[in-house]
Amino acid sequence: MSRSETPSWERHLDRWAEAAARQLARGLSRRSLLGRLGATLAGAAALPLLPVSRVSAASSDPAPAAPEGLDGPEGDPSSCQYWRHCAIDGFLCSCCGGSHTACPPGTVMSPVTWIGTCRNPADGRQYVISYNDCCGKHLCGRCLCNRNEGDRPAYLPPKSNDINWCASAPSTVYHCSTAIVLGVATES
Amino acid sequence: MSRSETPSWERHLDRWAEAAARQLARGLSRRSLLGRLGATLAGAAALPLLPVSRVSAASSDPAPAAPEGLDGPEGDPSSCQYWRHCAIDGFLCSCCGGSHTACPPGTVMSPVTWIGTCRNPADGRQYVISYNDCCGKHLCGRCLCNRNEGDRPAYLPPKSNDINWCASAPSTVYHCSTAIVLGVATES
Amino acid sequence: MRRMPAAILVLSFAVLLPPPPSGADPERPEPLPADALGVILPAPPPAPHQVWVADFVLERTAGFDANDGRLLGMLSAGVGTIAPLFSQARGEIYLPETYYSRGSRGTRTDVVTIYDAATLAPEAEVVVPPKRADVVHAMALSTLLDDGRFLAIANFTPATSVTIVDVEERRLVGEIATAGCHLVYAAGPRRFFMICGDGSLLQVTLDEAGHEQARIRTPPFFAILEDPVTEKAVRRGDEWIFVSFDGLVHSVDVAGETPRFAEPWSLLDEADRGASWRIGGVQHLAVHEASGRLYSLMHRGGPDEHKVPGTEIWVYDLETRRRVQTIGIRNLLGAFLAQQTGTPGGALLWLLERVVPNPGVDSIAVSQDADPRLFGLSRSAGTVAVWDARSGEFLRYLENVGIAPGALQAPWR
Amino acid sequence: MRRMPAAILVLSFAVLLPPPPSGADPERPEPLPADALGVILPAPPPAPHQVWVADFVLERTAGFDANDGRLLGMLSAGVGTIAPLFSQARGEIYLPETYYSRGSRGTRTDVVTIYDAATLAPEAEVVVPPKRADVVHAMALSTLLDDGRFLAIANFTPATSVTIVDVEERRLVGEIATAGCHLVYAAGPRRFFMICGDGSLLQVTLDEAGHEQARIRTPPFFAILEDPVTEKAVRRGDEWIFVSFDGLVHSVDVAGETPRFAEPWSLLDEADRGASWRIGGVQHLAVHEASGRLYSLMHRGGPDEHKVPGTEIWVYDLETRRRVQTIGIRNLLGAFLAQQTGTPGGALLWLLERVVPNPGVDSIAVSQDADPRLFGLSRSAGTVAVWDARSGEFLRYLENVGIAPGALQAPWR
Repeated sequence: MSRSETPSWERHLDRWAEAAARQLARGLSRRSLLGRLGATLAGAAALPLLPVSRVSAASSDPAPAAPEGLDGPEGDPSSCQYWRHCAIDGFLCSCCGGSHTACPPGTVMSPVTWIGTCRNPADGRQYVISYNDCCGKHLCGRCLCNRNEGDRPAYLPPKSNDINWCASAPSTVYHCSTAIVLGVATES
Repeated sequence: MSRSETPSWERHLDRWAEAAARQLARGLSRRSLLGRLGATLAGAAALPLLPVSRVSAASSDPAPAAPEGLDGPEGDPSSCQYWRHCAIDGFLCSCCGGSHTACPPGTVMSPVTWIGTCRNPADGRQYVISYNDCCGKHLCGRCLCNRNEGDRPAYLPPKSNDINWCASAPSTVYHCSTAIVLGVATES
Repeated sequence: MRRMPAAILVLSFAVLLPPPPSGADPERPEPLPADALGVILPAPPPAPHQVWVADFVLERTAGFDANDGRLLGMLSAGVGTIAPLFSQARGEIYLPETYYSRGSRGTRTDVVTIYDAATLAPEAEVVVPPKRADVVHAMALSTLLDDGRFLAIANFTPATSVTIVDVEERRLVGEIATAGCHLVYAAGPRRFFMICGDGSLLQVTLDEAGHEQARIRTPPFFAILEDPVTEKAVRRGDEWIFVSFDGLVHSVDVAGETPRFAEPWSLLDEADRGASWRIGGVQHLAVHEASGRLYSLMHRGGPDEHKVPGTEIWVYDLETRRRVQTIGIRNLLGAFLAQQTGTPGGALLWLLERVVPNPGVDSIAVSQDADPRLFGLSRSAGTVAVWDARSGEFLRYLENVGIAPGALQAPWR
Repeated sequence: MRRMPAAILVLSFAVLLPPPPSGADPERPEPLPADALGVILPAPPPAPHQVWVADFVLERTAGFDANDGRLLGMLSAGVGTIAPLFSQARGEIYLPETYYSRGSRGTRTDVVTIYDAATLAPEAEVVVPPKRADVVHAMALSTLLDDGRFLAIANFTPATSVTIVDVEERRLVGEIATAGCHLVYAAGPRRFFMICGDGSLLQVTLDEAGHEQARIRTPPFFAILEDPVTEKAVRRGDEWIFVSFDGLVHSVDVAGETPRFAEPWSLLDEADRGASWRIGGVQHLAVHEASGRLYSLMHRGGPDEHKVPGTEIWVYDLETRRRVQTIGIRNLLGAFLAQQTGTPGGALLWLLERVVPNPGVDSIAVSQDADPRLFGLSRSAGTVAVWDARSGEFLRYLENVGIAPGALQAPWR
């Protein structure tokens, strides 16, 4: 890489291409994530482009055998579009050494958490999903996912995904989030 | 932004543009920074694209009146190319609430530090520069700059910019780095 | 302000400083003199156009001068919510913080750190019960009561309560039980209220020592199931302004002994609703108290998209309850990039702003002076846009405000 | 491993779980059963193809399985250098850490945290003198002596010394004064050496309790002013391999009572030097002990560019001291992006790898098994490339290894 001064036209071109591509990438990531990235787990959304892009990359890794009779991202627990993630806000534990139902090694699962209701497209049923956080290690930083179906303000804690639910764990330091089926909510 | 599935060709195009532009931007930043970004203050270099890009953006802000008779980035203390920065490794305090010779409010200047010898193009003299770190607040995160003229391994501490010199301050937590003229090294 | 004597600069390993050069060349400039060592800059004096942006990955909040874009200084923080409280009268900043003895584990200690606003150095701390709430939007989690003496902190363990700190005496007063109600909003020198799970308010009055003297529970004042208000209210004098998911304005007057609720009115007319306009973002409201202008971050989207970034800022006159202005949100990414090229007014800007998709704005805030500034943060662009809050004219960008920018505050008058 | 009983799951605020559905539809699948609550995964058993990458912004080091790219788990850390030490015999990981009582300020505490490698949960800690060195490359700052009992930590205040910890008894042994010498390299079960500012070595022998028993100071073994060795040496049996800025290999044999220095030899021939090839990156050396292959990260550049990322990995046979292979570094950014499109073998990959400039590699490491893997980290791409270390064949990428990736380790056999 030369240390000489870059000519002005080249700078313009560089920056132009950068601008266009970065935003295209952001749009892409946003689409891949279904939920918009700008919203919550605060600025984690703003972890700049490369991690954001890597989120979608992680999702495009070969998925494990699709569970529960689904193909595609709705059947891939490491995808933000996975059906159980309809009200999640955080890093997916399946990208962090855990799974969509288990915490990564050395963390502790929050016993109290928020609840979403998500429709499983494989059987058409609505399920009650418990988004237990995994706690006691620093931010995982991978596979950020924020979707807000039925999310409510913090004065309604059981419906609020803005709350750090590690508040109920021995260490309140947030690491990642799971999506655990508690049971069927309604038949439809 | 539509939530519909993105067609494959569009994904390809997005990613292609992203790839090209990101790397162009990285090359640009690297050129702007003079020192390569991949090297030290460890992974700070790898703070992904957006901050890296912002580093160069900060440098392209209207410079204060060029000190010491220099125009351009070599005369701009908030630029990595500033002549005094020939052996610096860290965040420039002039982007962090301090200046190139003073620490930001609420930090503490490390009393012991590493020493570089840099040529001032305005007078052709070599100056001894002391890169005192500012300490006691978390990473500044702006205007990362790594240049290694005369840098030596950590077993030669006074010549090593890899060492966290906040080791000599009341808190060893590193915030940013200054570039202080101690005196003329040699006439040339 | 701890100045290090130059003599102790280079100590433990020998460094060879050559002897000073001898002989002077009349054609060359004099050599640069040695710089002073150990200089720490003071913080610039508080001013209305200073804006603070938190960052929970870098664990700090940083102040910026919106007039020139400069970063002014930072406060480092512990884990969880970063939302400092600013006392102009006392020249202090109060930062509720949480620390673990081993960073991510071990023994938890919560403190309120008291900073000197002139130096941004910690002056004192008050240890508080290790219970403070951690919510990602960082709003209504703590508040300074109106005369600046008592600070109230919302707790969540997940049981809720409130901690009271006396910042004048720099001591913990105590904890108030508030089961079923959460978040704190100042409502006078000795009064605050909370929102309860049924849509009512709990108002607590303190005595002169900061202990609970009285409490009032109001009836529900909004439709908790059908159309709840967000917790991201703004205050204008004695009036707290809440807005519901569907854009209904619920005002609460806290001047009297009992909170009074005004008749709700809507930010949206039929045409707006038909076009799917709704509130959005993380901090979606701001109010300029003197002029009575309410700023609301809006976008078009579905009912579960209440956190999607805003694409326009709608401005209302609170007296007439009418929209008086619409501020289109400039493309923070496109314009920022155009600015990087050094041609902020040129054709490239024109093109970039139109071609690069607009990431929108997540948070807004407004300064309270007579020449107010409106601030809009894009978390994904890491950039704050600055507008003239009266004319809506775009003025400039504050760039590189953090890796994971969060709460946006314009605290000084 | 702390399992939470399901019964305490939803507590403080009422949540309505509807009654189970009644009536079965023979055409629909059975409803999904409830998942177990409170499950914490164990860490996968140690394996040679696991690689660990530190990150000082996220304050952690994370393990990855190079066979499938999965993240296996993390250790959180304090401030400063993150460089765990791995004990396969004891199934433990030792992490020297620094904490301040208020995160960035307050009282400093340094500890060695002892992790169970099977759970990645902290089992114990040993408090050590609050002096450990913080160097950005994180190399030679601590070491486990050869039988895995004593751990030596380099201190820098900026006075230098060494702390000894007994990991079997999980206690601090003491501190050894080592003025003028820095960094620590294991040299036997009771022996380590340091590099001194004149280019000599200080070798310290411990007694069975871990206290200093003897010390030897060698003559300088390289040209400290003209061509110093980097501190980023690698070890093969009793041989420590140092390489100088100009590519001279200086081997140190620590089998005997006194370190013995082999005749230096050069990684570069005249043609290489003429083409300005030199070492580069942060971790520029790796050695596969069984095969005697030395891996050296190389690039073309000037004398002050010793930290510029490498563009090729040159492979040497340590017996013949000849270059036997050159591994071109695939474009970690281009290929990573091509992989994202789902066409890793296609024309797009071909094109991207050629069009997108190559960011190079900052750090390399190699596994020690019979089917070894070579790892190359690009800090700016946040990606680790994995090669077959014998054939040089590129195998895969590990993506999103961190925001600010640092030390790269392949610790298990």
